[in-house]
Amino acid sequence: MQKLLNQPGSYVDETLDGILLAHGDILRRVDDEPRAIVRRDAGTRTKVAIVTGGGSGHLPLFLGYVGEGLADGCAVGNLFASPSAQQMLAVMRAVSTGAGVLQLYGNYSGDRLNFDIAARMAGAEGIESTTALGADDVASAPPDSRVDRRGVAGIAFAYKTAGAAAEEGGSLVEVTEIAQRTLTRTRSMGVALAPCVLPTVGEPNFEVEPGFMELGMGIHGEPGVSRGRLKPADSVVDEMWEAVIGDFDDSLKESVAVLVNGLGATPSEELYIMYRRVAQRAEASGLRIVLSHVGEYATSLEMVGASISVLALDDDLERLLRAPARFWPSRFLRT
Amino acid sequence: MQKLLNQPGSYVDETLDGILLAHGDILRRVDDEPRAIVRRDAGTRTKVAIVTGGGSGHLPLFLGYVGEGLADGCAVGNLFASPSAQQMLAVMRAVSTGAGVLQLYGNYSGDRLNFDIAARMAGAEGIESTTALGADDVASAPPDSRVDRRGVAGIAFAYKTAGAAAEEGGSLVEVTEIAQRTLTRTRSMGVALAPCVLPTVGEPNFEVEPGFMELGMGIHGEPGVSRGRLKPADSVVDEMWEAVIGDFDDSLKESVAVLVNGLGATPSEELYIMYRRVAQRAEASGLRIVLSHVGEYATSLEMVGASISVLALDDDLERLLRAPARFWPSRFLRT
Amino acid sequence: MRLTIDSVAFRQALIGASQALIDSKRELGRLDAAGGDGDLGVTLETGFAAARHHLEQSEQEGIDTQIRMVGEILCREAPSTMGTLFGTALTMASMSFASESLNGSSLVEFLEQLADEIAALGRVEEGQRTALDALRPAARAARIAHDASGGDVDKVLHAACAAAAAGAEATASMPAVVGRARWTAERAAGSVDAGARACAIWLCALHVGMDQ
Amino acid sequence: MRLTIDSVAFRQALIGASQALIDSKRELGRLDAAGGDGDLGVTLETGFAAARHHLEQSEQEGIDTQIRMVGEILCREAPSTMGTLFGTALTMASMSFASESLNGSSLVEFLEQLADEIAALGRVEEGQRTALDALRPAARAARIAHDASGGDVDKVLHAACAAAAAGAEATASMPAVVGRARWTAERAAGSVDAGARACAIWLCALHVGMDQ
Ligand SMILES: Nc1ncnc2c1ncn2[C@@H]1O[C@H](COP(=O)(O)OP(=O)(O)O)[C@@H](O)[C@H]1O
Ligand SMILES: Nc1ncnc2c1ncn2[C@@H]1O[C@H](COP(=O)(O)OP(=O)(O)O)[C@@H](O)[C@H]1O
Ligand SMILES: [Mg+2]
Ligand SMILES: [Mg+2]
Ligand SMILES: [Mg+2]
Ligand SMILES: [Mg+2]
Repeated sequence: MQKLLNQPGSYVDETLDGILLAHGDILRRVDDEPRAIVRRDAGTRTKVAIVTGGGSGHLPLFLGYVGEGLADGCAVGNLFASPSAQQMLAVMRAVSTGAGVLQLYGNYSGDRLNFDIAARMAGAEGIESTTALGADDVASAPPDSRVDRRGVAGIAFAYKTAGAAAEEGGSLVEVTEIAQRTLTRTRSMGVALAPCVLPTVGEPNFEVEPGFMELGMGIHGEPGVSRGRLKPADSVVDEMWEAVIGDFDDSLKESVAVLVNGLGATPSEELYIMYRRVAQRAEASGLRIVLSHVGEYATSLEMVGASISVLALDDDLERLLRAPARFWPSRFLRT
Repeated sequence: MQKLLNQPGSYVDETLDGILLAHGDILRRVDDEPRAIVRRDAGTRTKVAIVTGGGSGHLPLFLGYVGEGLADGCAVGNLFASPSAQQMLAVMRAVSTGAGVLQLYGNYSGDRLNFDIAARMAGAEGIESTTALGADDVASAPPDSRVDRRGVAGIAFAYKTAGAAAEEGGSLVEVTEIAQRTLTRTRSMGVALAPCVLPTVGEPNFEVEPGFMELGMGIHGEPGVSRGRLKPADSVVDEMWEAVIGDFDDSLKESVAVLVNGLGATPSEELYIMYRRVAQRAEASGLRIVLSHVGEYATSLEMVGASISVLALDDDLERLLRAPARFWPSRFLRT
Repeated sequence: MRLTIDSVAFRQALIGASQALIDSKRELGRLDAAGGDGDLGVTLETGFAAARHHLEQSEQEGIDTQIRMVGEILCREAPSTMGTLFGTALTMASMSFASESLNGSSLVEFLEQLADEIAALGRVEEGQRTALDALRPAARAARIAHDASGGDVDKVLHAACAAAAAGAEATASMPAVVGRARWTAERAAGSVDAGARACAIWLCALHVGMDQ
Repeated sequence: MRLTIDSVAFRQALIGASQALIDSKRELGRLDAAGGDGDLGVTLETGFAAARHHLEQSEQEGIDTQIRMVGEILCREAPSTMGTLFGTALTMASMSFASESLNGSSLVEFLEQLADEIAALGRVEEGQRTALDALRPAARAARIAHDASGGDVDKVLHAACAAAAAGAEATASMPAVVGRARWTAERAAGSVDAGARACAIWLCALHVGMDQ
């Protein structure tokens, strides 16, 4: 395990310590819940609050999306495991200002069970909440079972649009509608070329032999749609692009936002090689890429691979995507 | 080779195509020199121009630092190989507005040879230029041969300070002095846990056996100061921190800027685990971390490892580091 | 023939059952990796280590409280799908018990309620390759053994253990339709469901622990 | 005994020498990896492939132009340390030649100038584990062979090849003091300097190519 860590068991907490030390001007811990982290200014201004959370090992997911113009708080689980309902409730309490709370997270059963429990507990305390689930991975279920799909990198779009809608003063219903509209209009697909190792487990959770790849693999190594020989990047992108675009209904008009996401160890050079092909394909399909993002938005430790996400824009979503936001994972030389 | 690419020989050009497609609002190619890339607005406003360049495979180095408040243009070499003097000259011509050009790049012999030739050719055309070399890697030569040291991630600080000084209207002498002052006050050290593979070569350029690490290794796999068993992150940071801090002369007062840089495949979780220790050590030494940056600032494709850079601040440098800048590698959901 | 178990013996058995899951970290991790994301071994190790620690510190607790505390600790420390389902189910089912001692029929009711809660919370039926495929057969076998033996707690637990183990084995040939494993049809084929196996390990260790 | 070489034969030999470096990609890459960053094989392959392509397209070029073009192409297409030094040195030294044909003494002067340029541009002396440790002995041996043979170009080139090869071998025991290899003392120990080896390959292929 070629990793820079101390005890595997303290991996998550030490990561959080480092994040809070580096970004203490943006983030703070909730008292007595070290895994419940909120915006430094959480709870001070009346607005709809957005809470998120999930397993660790996916930075910048989920905590990276806590910041001005994005989410307000995050419950942080162990590696690849949901945080607890108590931790989620602590986040909800800390961010709630009476305008309601949107739970925005990925469609995994552990997270759903716990967020649902947290919502019930919060409701008992008078905190109203709604839910929007990222379920963008087209490889994880056929179109007629869309609600069963897992959430991958595409949720980044929803943090941005819903975050902007909340910042603008939208009501809980409005912010929820924006989040759900964004998620409903987002499709993603990934490809894995090599696994990662959970430090607490100490061995890879799946195998991809050298020279092979798995198309459609999820960010925890959930199996994809096909395993085969590693092909040239353009062919890989073509297959992913066709699966993603082919899955859209008539919501896909002219304008799209695109995210080419690295899973951890794939160099950004290769993400741009992929983006090049995506841009070619979009142009050939008469699609206009209005916003593009190439980098790491949802990783799986040092997994090798990438994913492509497409959001079918409408005017509202485009405007909200362009709103200002403070994304601490990409700060550069500025406080 | 678990890589997403087409032909190894087109790796660099396709990466550039993707970057220009994604960031065409910030960057453009110089006519007839596809490897010479400048700010879209290059040459339109009279100011000292900053040019950089070097081998590919290190994104965001070097091209990532072209943008408002940073460098004005970049010559892009093949993987781990200098760009040519002609390419550098093309960049210098495109960015020059008569106020002079600062060549700011890393201390490698191929780059020096070519930048020096380019400077002579530019001089013959009436373009005045100066040079500032990143030579921050304390592991690469003892303090009494500081000029022999290689440049690693620390140059990021100099792009920021010199870029801000140029943006403020500083003269060539002033901007050069700021760049050199920044570089003289910067120290770095890296650690490698596993090599990368140049796609054009197809095999790792060095070996680090599992369970081992090499302290002080350079970003091309140049050997470091010691190879030994992989230790806990805190011990690794301690060794790096002591080497970096111990190398400073009396320029190190109270305030520092810190960069914890991933070499490619190391997850940002682990960079924050390292930063946590850095912050502890800084506090114990009575140093105040005024600005901190944790992420990928100078990589080596998918090399596993990290580096720590420290800049001993003074008031000028701190002010310049805080100036606005447009760093395209970390754009998020915003044009 | 034993008709009751007191809270001291039950606590020892619960500590042993916690330890059994801690010791199965690697096996459960690998089973979960085959059909899921591979965290279950670590997750239950973390959760049951906290549970064991609590049990060791609190000698005075009654049986109902012991079970409820294990459930709450799992929910807090091991909140993955399995940890949450099992923890919540334990918390709910803890009400089947009195504080001082348990008898065969409260044990059977507890097992039945455990299965009911998992089925309700997880929205699953038998045959869907989940923890329920160990728990439901265990509850059924426990009821039969109870009636046949006139309420012998050891017989009840023995039957539950054997049925849970067999039920877990049988999941190897079931197609997954819920949870993460539903995405893994092929890869998980032929391997036992991790959550079902965890239930069998827990019940069998409880049996062995109380038999002592 | 051959006293002159015409531009047609020289072009063929230059093409052969380019091919020899293309074919040595792997060897040179590994040698450079031992002491440097491992790019030299690819870098020279790229540069000499472009050079060969040019030579094949331009049948009318004189010897001086051929050498200058190879030099300029290397500077443009292979601008690493070695590519730039060798390319620049070739460009400068191309002036030793006439256009139509070369003789033994212009060949010796060319080799001497090549070594002088590398020494000046790279600021190196013999014994520092660089390309110069192949080129300087080659120039010296060429001068001796020229004087002894009365200007036989084949003898001159044979001597240059042999001395360059021996000089390159000798670098294996030299400590590096310049270039990337100065940081690699230990790792490179015992292996031949990549740049010196490249010079030997080039000179020997030139010799073989002109001998045909
Ligand atoms: N809906 C469900 N109902 C009952 N048990 C379930 C359900 N979904 C999953 N499980 C059980 O949970 C186990 C996996 O647990 P765990 O690793 O905690 O899940 P995850 O990592 O997906 O959150 C499975 O082996 C299965 O037995
Ligand atoms: N200052 C120098 N003078 C002469 N030759 C040099 C010098 N520095 C390096 N070399 C030669 O260059 C070779 C490495 O070439 P190359 O791979 O192009 O360098 P880099 O990758 O460091 O730019 C070395 O093996 C050595 O022979
Ligand atoms: Mg999990
Ligand atoms: Mg090089
Ligand atoms: Mg799991
Ligand atoms: Mg080299």
